[in-house]
Amino acid sequence: MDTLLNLWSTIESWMLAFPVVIYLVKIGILLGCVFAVVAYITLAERRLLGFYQSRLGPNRVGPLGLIQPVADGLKCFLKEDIVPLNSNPLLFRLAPVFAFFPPFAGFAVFTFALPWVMPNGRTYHYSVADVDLGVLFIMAISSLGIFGLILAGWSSGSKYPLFGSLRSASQMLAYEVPLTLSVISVVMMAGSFRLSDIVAAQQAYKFYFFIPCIIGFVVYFISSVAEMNRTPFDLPEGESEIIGFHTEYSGMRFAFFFVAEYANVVFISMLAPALFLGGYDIPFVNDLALYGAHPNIVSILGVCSYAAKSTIFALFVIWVRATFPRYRYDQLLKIGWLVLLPIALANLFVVAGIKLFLLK
Amino acid sequence: MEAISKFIRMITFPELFKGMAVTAKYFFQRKVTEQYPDQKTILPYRTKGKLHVDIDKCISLCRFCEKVCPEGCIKVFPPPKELAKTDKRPVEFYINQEHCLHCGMCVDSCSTGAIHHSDEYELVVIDFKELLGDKETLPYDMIKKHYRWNYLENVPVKIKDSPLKEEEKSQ
Amino acid sequence: MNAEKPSYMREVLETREMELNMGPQHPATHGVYRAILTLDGERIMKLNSVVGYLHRGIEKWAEYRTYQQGVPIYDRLDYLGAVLNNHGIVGAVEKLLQLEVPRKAEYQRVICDELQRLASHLMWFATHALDIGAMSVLFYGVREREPIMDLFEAHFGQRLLPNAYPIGGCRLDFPKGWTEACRKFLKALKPRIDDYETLLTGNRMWRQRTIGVGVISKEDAIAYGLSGPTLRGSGVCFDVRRSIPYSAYPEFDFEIPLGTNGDVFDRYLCRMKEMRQSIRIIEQALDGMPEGDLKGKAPKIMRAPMGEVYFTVEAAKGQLGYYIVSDGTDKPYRLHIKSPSFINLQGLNRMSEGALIADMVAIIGSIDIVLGEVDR
Amino acid sequence: MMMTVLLIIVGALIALFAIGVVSFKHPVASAVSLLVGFLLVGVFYLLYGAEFVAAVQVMVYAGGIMVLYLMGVLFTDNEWIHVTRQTHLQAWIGLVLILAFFAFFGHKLFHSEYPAIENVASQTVVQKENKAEEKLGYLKRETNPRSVSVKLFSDYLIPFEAASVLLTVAVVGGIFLAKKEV
Repeated sequence: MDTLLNLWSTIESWMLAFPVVIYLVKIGILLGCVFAVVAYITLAERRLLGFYQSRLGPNRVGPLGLIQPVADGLKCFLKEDIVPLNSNPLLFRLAPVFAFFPPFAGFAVFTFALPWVMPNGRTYHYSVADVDLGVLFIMAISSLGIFGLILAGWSSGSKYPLFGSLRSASQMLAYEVPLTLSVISVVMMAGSFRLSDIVAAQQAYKFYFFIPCIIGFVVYFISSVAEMNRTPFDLPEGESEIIGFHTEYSGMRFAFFFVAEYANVVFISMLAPALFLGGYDIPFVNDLALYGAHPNIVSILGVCSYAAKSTIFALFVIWVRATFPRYRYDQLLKIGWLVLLPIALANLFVVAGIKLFLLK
Repeated sequence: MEAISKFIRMITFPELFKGMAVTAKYFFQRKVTEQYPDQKTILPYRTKGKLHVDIDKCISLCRFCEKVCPEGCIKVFPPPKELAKTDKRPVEFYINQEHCLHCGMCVDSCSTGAIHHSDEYELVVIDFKELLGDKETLPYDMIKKHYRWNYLENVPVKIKDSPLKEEEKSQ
Repeated sequence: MNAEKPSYMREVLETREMELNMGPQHPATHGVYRAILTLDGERIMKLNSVVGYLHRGIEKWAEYRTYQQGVPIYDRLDYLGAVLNNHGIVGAVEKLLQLEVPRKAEYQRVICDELQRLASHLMWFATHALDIGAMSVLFYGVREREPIMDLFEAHFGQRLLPNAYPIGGCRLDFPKGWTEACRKFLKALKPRIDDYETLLTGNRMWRQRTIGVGVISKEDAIAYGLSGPTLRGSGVCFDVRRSIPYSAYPEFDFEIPLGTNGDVFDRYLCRMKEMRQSIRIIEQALDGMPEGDLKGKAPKIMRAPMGEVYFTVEAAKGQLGYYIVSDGTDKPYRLHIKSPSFINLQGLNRMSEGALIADMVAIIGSIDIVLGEVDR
Repeated sequence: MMMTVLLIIVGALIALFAIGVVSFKHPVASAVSLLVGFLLVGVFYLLYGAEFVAAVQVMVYAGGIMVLYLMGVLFTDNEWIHVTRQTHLQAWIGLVLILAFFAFFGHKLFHSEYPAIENVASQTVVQKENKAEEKLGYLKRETNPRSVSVKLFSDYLIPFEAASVLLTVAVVGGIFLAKKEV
């Protein structure tokens, strides 16, 4: 044990000499975890959809189909990479990258639990960069996700992807606004853009923000489903109508879009608990540390609670996908601009009233 | 009043939650997937599988099966006339199983019951020539290899003592 | 103010129409149907149908086969309603040869026909819902269809294309236990249909996607010669089972569901109600199954008298007719098939005027075409 | 030192992409290089510690306005691009003016002092005692958006409101123009 601690302290002193190393290690761990979660959420969705549809879903590769994501990845990797003659080759190759990076970059500002305390008293945070502008950063980054879709659709040189990208661009523009407004209501309650501050505020107020911002939460859910391009708003890739912006893509490039889409799902369903459901706060137990629990136990439980909340959110999204038909293009835009936007604005006023008159 | 209840219904999505309850109900019910190569389907007695011919029963001269086949995939070569008086069995009997529609009209038309469907339904082959049945490959040993399955009672029944068999003979 | 744009705007802001090929490999066209759409944005200005990608020359083929030989082939027209096709050709030949069909065989035919109609409607329901995006419904529909296929396999020996009836009657009686299995299935199906109605009929997304979409008026529907649920959705009460009765249908008590507006939703409701009526008919037929002979007195070699004959049945998609001209040999001189899908497809032009691409998908789903039948 | 190097690199890249915007033949290529330019301007702000402005820059310009530009460009007729020339005779005069401009700013750049650039990421949330006041302690901390908003709603209130009026006027004008019949 002592030798281990000694080893750790040498590593630590070495790392403190080069602080960049800590960041790199954290980024590596974070990306690894995110990739694993993204890979397995594809499997989880396929199997759960199977259960909803009274079939079994993919269960042949490995026990319970657990190696299925690996097989999928391998398949995509081995497929031929086709660049259509009619396309714009540079943008065609660039578009998946544009689509790929925003959801992954967004994970950087999450805080997954209270800090871990080492025996020598040094603390380590469960975040890569818990910046002051976390929420704003997330909004900025996620608004960049559109470009991948637009460029993919246009550069394919084909009509179906063009329709897909036209639809997805106007859809994402329409739903970005209510999404941001509903998030702003939470920011208003907390008084900070930093995600860990928002969680701390929920702990301090002793209620989660979905209670005062219930309208905002519903708006957030609906518009995030639309942002994720999932049923009932899965028009950009409505497979029975226009197939989508990635019609012409194959092999690894298609896999990029696929992974980006599911990374988006993971991203949004991890953002929701932090904003509305108390993040790493353990429900019903307001403060474990008050009962004398070790801070490390608190932080481990916090990670579990965070994971459970975001899993429930993701499961709900899958359940919605299993049940509903798809909206039409014009109806979708109508809902975005004429229904959700006024509701989100009204919610802003309601939350401001609550904050002004009820919490002071 | 009605307008209010309509408005409440509009903002609380009751019908959407009802739909979700339906899918949730099926989530917990038994799944219907049959995992094919591990878990083979229980076939009913009347399944029309690959055609088989009991060459000994065939009287070959009528050639009803050949005439009635819509795809023309059966070819019967009866023996020469002087031989046919003693031994009516065909000299050669070809069935192109690749073209067979499994319509069962040859079985209907056969007066001696020489041609019949088996329960072999896995007709995937690498070389299509494997599906060209001739006198050597068409006969099939029912008792040795295959069981008939009584679908409706879900009990495996050997062909010899199948109740359905007797019932059908009487018809 | 003058509605005309100023000249510089006309030059700059000129928009062009776009041509989009929907099909022949498009998933929502239910096969190899191709529609050339002229689009303004996403709105359809003009629709040009191209059929024939699945043309197999069945009508010509029939002239080279005897009446008996031909029977299993017509299963392949509408491969989702094979038994109904079979009933059509068998009925036409029986009418030509003036054969008497035993009453028990007629009852058996009614049962199998209605089961097939259920299967076809379930498949329509599954794919139509999938077109509009309800994914689970596809699997529910196919799941409900599976017991019907099993019943067919137990009775006919084949699942999809069973070659159901020989000319002149039926082959074999139902196997032991079949009737009970059929009743059990029907009993289980009724609450399931209720479930699907909760899943879709009341759902606001479904209603918004279907109500007022693909409207075709009563007069237009008659003028285009539509039939089946596509016609009845517009409120025209025409059902071959009632209007030109055949087989044992006059003996049963059933309703003909009608729509009012003639939109996608009405056609959907019509088919859903028709499924319940089919269950009703099957139950009546199972209860009143007469005793007697099954096989009619059909000659082994059928030489038809000279003349012509037209026989129609109510197939799952609409009125299916067989027109046979006989020159006195055992082969038809000419055989023409009035296939409901092909004629219903004509209505698509009128229904999709000014619709969006997404509506187009819903409309194609609602008229329930099978390309094997369209192209023959 | 390192910051200066980064600033110079980012500035050079911004200039490069800005030149790309006007010199690419294909409008989509121009739009994409404008997009990258906007993103780099965001990085520029970030390097100066103006995180709020950087985020708003990326969100509004890159995420919002560029999407509209791109959509506009993508759905117009692109057949004429083969015959367009992006240079003309005045280019030489423009080049001279640009050089003069750069010379002026370069002179300014190397002969003036800049405020020290602070480290951006600060991680100061440390869990001490779990009382509500402690948890809401961040409300007293000086942060980037807070200082921006304080400035905006005290010193610069009148320009801010004037801008909002201007935007309202623009919105009304847009609606007026887009309306089919007046």
